[in-house]
Amino acid sequence: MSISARFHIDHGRFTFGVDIAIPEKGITGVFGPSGCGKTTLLRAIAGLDHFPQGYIRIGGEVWQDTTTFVPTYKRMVGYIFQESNLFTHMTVKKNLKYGLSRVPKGRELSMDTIVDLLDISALMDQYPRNLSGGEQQRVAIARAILASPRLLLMDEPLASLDLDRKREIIPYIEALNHDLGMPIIYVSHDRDEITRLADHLLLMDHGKIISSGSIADVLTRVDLPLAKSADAESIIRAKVRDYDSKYQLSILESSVGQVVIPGEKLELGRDVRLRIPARDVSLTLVHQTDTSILNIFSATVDQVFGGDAPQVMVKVRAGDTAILARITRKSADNLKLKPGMKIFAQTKSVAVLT
Amino acid sequence: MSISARFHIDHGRFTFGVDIAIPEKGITGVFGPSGCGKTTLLRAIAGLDHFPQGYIRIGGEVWQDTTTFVPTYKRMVGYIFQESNLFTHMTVKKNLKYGLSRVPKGRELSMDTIVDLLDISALMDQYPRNLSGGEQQRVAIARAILASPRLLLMDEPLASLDLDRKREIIPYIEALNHDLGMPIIYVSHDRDEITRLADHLLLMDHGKIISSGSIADVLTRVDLPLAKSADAESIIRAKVRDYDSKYQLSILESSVGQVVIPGEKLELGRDVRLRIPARDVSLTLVHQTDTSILNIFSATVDQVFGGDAPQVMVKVRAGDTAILARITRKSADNLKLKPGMKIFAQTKSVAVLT
Amino acid sequence: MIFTEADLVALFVTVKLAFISTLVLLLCGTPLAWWLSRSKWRFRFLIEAIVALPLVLPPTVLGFYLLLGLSPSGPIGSLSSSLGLGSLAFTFQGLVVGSVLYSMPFVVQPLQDGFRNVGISRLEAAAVLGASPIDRFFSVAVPVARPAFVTASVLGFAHTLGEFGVVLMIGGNIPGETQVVSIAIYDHVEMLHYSKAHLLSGLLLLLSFLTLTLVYRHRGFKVVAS
Amino acid sequence: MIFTEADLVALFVTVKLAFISTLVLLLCGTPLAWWLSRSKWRFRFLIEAIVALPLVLPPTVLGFYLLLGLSPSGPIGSLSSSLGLGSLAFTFQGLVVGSVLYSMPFVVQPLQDGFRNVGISRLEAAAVLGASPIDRFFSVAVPVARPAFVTASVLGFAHTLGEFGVVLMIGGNIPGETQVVSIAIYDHVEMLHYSKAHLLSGLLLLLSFLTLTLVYRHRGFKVVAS
Amino acid sequence: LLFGTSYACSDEVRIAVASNFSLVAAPLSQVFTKTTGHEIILSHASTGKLYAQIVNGAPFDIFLAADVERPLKLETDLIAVPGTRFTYAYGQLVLWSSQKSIDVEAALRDTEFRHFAIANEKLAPYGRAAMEYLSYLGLWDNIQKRLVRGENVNQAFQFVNTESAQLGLVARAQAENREGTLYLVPKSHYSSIHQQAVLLQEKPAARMFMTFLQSSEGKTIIKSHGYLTP
Ligand SMILES: Nc1ncnc2c1ncn2[C@@H]1O[C@H](COP(=O)(O)OP(=O)(O)OP(=O)(O)O)[C@@H](O)[C@H]1O
Ligand SMILES: Nc1ncnc2c1ncn2[C@@H]1O[C@H](COP(=O)(O)OP(=O)(O)OP(=O)(O)O)[C@@H](O)[C@H]1O
Ligand SMILES: [Mg+2]
Ligand SMILES: [Mg+2]
Repeated sequence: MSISARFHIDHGRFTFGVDIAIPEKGITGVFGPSGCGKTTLLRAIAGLDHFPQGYIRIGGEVWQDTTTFVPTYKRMVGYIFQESNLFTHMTVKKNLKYGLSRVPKGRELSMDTIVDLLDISALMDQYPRNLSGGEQQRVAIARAILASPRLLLMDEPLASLDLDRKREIIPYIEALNHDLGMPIIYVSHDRDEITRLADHLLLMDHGKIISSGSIADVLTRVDLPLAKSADAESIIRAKVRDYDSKYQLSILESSVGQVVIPGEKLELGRDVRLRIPARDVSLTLVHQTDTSILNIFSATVDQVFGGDAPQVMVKVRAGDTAILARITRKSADNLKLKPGMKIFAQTKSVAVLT
Repeated sequence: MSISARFHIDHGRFTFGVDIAIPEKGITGVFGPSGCGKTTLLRAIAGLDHFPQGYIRIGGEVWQDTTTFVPTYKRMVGYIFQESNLFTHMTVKKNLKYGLSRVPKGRELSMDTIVDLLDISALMDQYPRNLSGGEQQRVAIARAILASPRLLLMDEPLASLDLDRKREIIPYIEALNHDLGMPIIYVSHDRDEITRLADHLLLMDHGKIISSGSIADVLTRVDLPLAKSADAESIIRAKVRDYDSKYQLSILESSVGQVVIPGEKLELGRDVRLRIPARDVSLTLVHQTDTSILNIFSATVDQVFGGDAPQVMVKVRAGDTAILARITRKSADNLKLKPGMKIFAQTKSVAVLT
Repeated sequence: MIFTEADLVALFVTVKLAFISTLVLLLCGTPLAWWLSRSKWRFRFLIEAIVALPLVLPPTVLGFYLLLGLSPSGPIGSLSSSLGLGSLAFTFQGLVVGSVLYSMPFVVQPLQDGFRNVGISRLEAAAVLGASPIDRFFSVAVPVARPAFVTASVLGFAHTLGEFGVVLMIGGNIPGETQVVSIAIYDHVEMLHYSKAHLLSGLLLLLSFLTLTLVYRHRGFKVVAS
Repeated sequence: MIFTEADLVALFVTVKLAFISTLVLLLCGTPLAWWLSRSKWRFRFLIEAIVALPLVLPPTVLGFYLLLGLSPSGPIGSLSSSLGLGSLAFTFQGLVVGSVLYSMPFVVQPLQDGFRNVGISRLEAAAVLGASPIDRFFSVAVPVARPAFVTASVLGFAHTLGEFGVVLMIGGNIPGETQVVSIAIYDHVEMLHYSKAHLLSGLLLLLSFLTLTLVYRHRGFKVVAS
Repeated sequence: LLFGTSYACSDEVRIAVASNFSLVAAPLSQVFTKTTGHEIILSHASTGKLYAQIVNGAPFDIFLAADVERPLKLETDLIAVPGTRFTYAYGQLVLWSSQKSIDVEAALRDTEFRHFAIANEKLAPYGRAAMEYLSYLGLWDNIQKRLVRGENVNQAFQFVNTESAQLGLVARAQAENREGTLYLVPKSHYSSIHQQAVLLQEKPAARMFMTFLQSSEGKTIIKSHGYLTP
């Protein structure tokens, strides 16, 4: 079961040509710079634009080929538009009910839950023009979700929200995907959101897909811009093993060794994704003890790249997992880093993603 | 010379009441959660909404008091709307010329420079509906700037842009302010943008100003939510002293000691702002040498706060400058941190802001 | 009593005619306007021109041509006869046909403008929420274009009230059937019964004024902010 | 020649009347429509109703009342006389006044709808770019409402072409001055000169059709996406 | 005796009346209904319009035209019942001004007016008569610039009545008993205005009305409204 799609369109100054195959389960992130064709892709998938010669299949169902074109309203996709696109002639409540009332009986989600989650209960009787930008965006998210789509397309849904709100909403989006099995295609230019949410990643530029694969792979592929940037990061998988209630630390076992994470108690036995920003990883030759850094992994240098730049990226392997460390070239020289060399990677921060 | 404003409005579910005094020079950031009243404030300043009883003075000029109300078009403010708000009936070029052609002779900026900077030269003959979200936003920025305003109001101007673009545009916004002396009020929910740009910060919540002051102060005030969050950070001022061309390192002198920064050569003697994320600061009892960390300051513990949480925030003083360090409570206990104790703060990353 | 019975009957016929015509106008005009506002057909403008065309003929002359068309030997007449409807000339139904034809541009054009302003993005939002084209039309396009419906109805209704030339020609001024109030007023003026004419005009103006103020007062104004 | 000279003169007068009336309609109707579309005055709807009111009277009757008003003892007549303009009855200027009054709702209403759809945010964008209210009106409101101007002009123009009752009453059918083509066609029909009537109607329809297709083909359609 | 015969079953008669005769048609039909019990339904319009309607199947029983031409045409085209055509009234032309006590004749001769109203001579019998009279006076060519033409004599009357035209040639039926000054134009100065009636549908009640028109009772009413009768 997967989603395959193939589209081509020539807008003159912009040529769009993609051929994608993504898993039907999970969240697929679409990441790329402004004007690279993210919205164009979503619109083609939703059937809002009809590109001749296009092809799209969801699981066993063909939405578009040379002879078929399933109209948008029959595709049961949810779509969160980049500009919230609420119905200006309806109150917030009527906007929410619009999709809800068109859902086949029995599939409806609870309106109250979503309204509470997005903190829009005070806005129910307002008209959209009286809402702030972020409020409109939240209503749009609620409206799309309440339509119980089979596939949810989100075009920068959190762009106008503050970090705290994002942190409230993101776990819910994950839950939609996990618990309801609602596949999501998530467009964003915010790496943070993408790495938090995406299982699968489509990297776009100039109307083309430049990379597609699991998030951990795409993030650490040294031939791609992601691993080269100052914000490069690695994703590792781990299982929650123990909890130190005195210091409120969760102890996890990962492919790279033990990881200690401060914070709320994580459910024991749970599989989680951890994010390690490359710039938070430092390398040492000896195992330091008198430091506030808790997570230190023994690893082997795989590759040092970045040429003559003042900062270099070091890809190290701990077990079978790639970790990126961004350090100054001076340090790299001081430590005389070479492929195959044994070192210790100390990570100042580790974020739990799933 | 400063900007003073006082507004009050009661929208029923939302009460807005502010009384601000901000320097006329520099960039003032307005930061707060969705729906806190940021747009409301900007609109009142621009005169787009007329709140009775309001008051606003820019330098020696009163824009609104009990008897005066200078209409928007005479205020010569630039306004970048949250939704780009381009003229749909004009091409991009005509949109840009709209403001430009209404500028008093001699004050015009060069269109080509701005068009190139925002990378919209290929879009000049397009109508806005054919542009992507980020492209529209860039055109809107260019349009506002080309009107050569006396005061530039920016409402989340970069929200729909990717990081690389943001990094291109932010220095230009700084230059507008520094070189042309154009004061800017910059609304954002993105801390990163705010700390990069703002000299002065207005912190808003629920229609009120909860803090106002220089960016370095507001960021490290322990009674404010900013210093409590996981993303807390400190700002220090420094002067560029030297450049190590072998390792491409700039050496700066700051109030906390020497700071070494990898990257492009910074202009010698230049005053810059440096940002140090609290989570990138670790504390040690001894001065470590065999580490990839370059910047280590000797400091005194000022305050440990965060209660029983698994992670605590430590405010240390190096010279007269406050630096925040976010470490686990376990480490804090291990190191037996106490106010007045001498320690070393090592910072994994330091970003140059200005 | 200040009004003759014939006046009141004429008033009743007029209001009935105006109501039914407006209804028919909206029923025919709405789909046409919708199609015109959405169609990308190259020669759409020909249809637009044809809709507006009846307007340029003097009403009596239009009525004359309609009369020719409706007469048993005319194209519409022979059609309606073969359908067993008989001739429409000099019947109330015939008046409706005439009024509809003549007022069509006043309904189609404002609606077309209104529909065009609905904007594609709202309709797209409805489509992704599962609304079929018909559903979208009624749940989004119609409410958003509500002011245009008000304009179209007011112009159509008022124009039918005052319509005279066409009605006189194809209706034959038959009291109780095709004598409308505009003709009745005209007759009063012709017969030099000025005070009766003034009274009846006054009544018509008053009723229209009341209706119009009611309509305008309650027209949906809030929804249009874009 | 198939058309009499009188026919052609009438055609010329008609086109002149329609042009001037449309111009006057736009000049008066535009500010009124703009005001109506922006005003928050509580009793705005009264003005709207009054504008639409002339429509409900049969044109001949409206013409009759206009004639009363324009006559030397009437309110407009005494005003125009005291201004040294003399009576407007039976003059081309009088026709313009009558046509304008009668077609006003067809211009004001579509413009009002059009202006309302301009949306406050575009005007705000113009204001912050330094455009004064007048400047905003011409640089933003007018181009955005262009389709409404097309509708208003077409309806106003076409309605004036076909206008007949009012013109007949206050014009006095003076060749070269107030005899318009609608009256000429009417006269042909009355005199049972049907073939002449057909020809002249055909000419009028043809010219109108050509004008309309030209207008509709080139109307600004692209600008309205919102 | 004449009218009492079919009193039992009252019928409906639809009459198409030329505009100028509408002033008389109403009292005529009232009297007729009172004596016979038959309902009269009057439809007014110009003779030309009524003709077009009749040709196209309008459901009228009787046509009271303002001229001879159109009833004659209907008869020859066998749309009307042959042999039923007759002149029911002669119109009388008057020179009229709505101003009191002025010498209208002198005013006409000296062209002391800005606008002079007549019915359109091409459309209306009164218009033709007016033209003949003005020609007889030798004024026709000179007066052209000041002429305003109504579609029918009613409209010409409105022009004068509203003082928009200071003087006009209208029907006696209209001007009589009104404020203003009236001069009855001698019959010899224009060819007489025959108004003819014709039966359109064979219907007893309609026949009765035709008879009534020619009866002395009918003629009295017609005369009392300013027309002459044969
Ligand atoms: N109808 C059109 N005609 C011409 N060009 C178009 C049209 N629609 C989109 N484009 C162009 O296609 C490119 C991709 O647009 P798209 O909206 O998919 O970008 P995006 O990746 O969503 O960008 P953003 O992050 O800024 O929203 C843009 O350069 C845009 O200008
Ligand atoms: N006309 C109005 N009537 C009622 N409430 C309003 C009106 N305009 C704004 N509000 C409310 O005022 C509050 C502040 O709105 P504002 O647009 O200033 O927020 P904001 O800080 O810009 O938020 P965001 O970051 O989401 O854009 C919101 O809760 C909004 O719903
Ligand atoms: Mg986009
Ligand atoms: Mg806002």
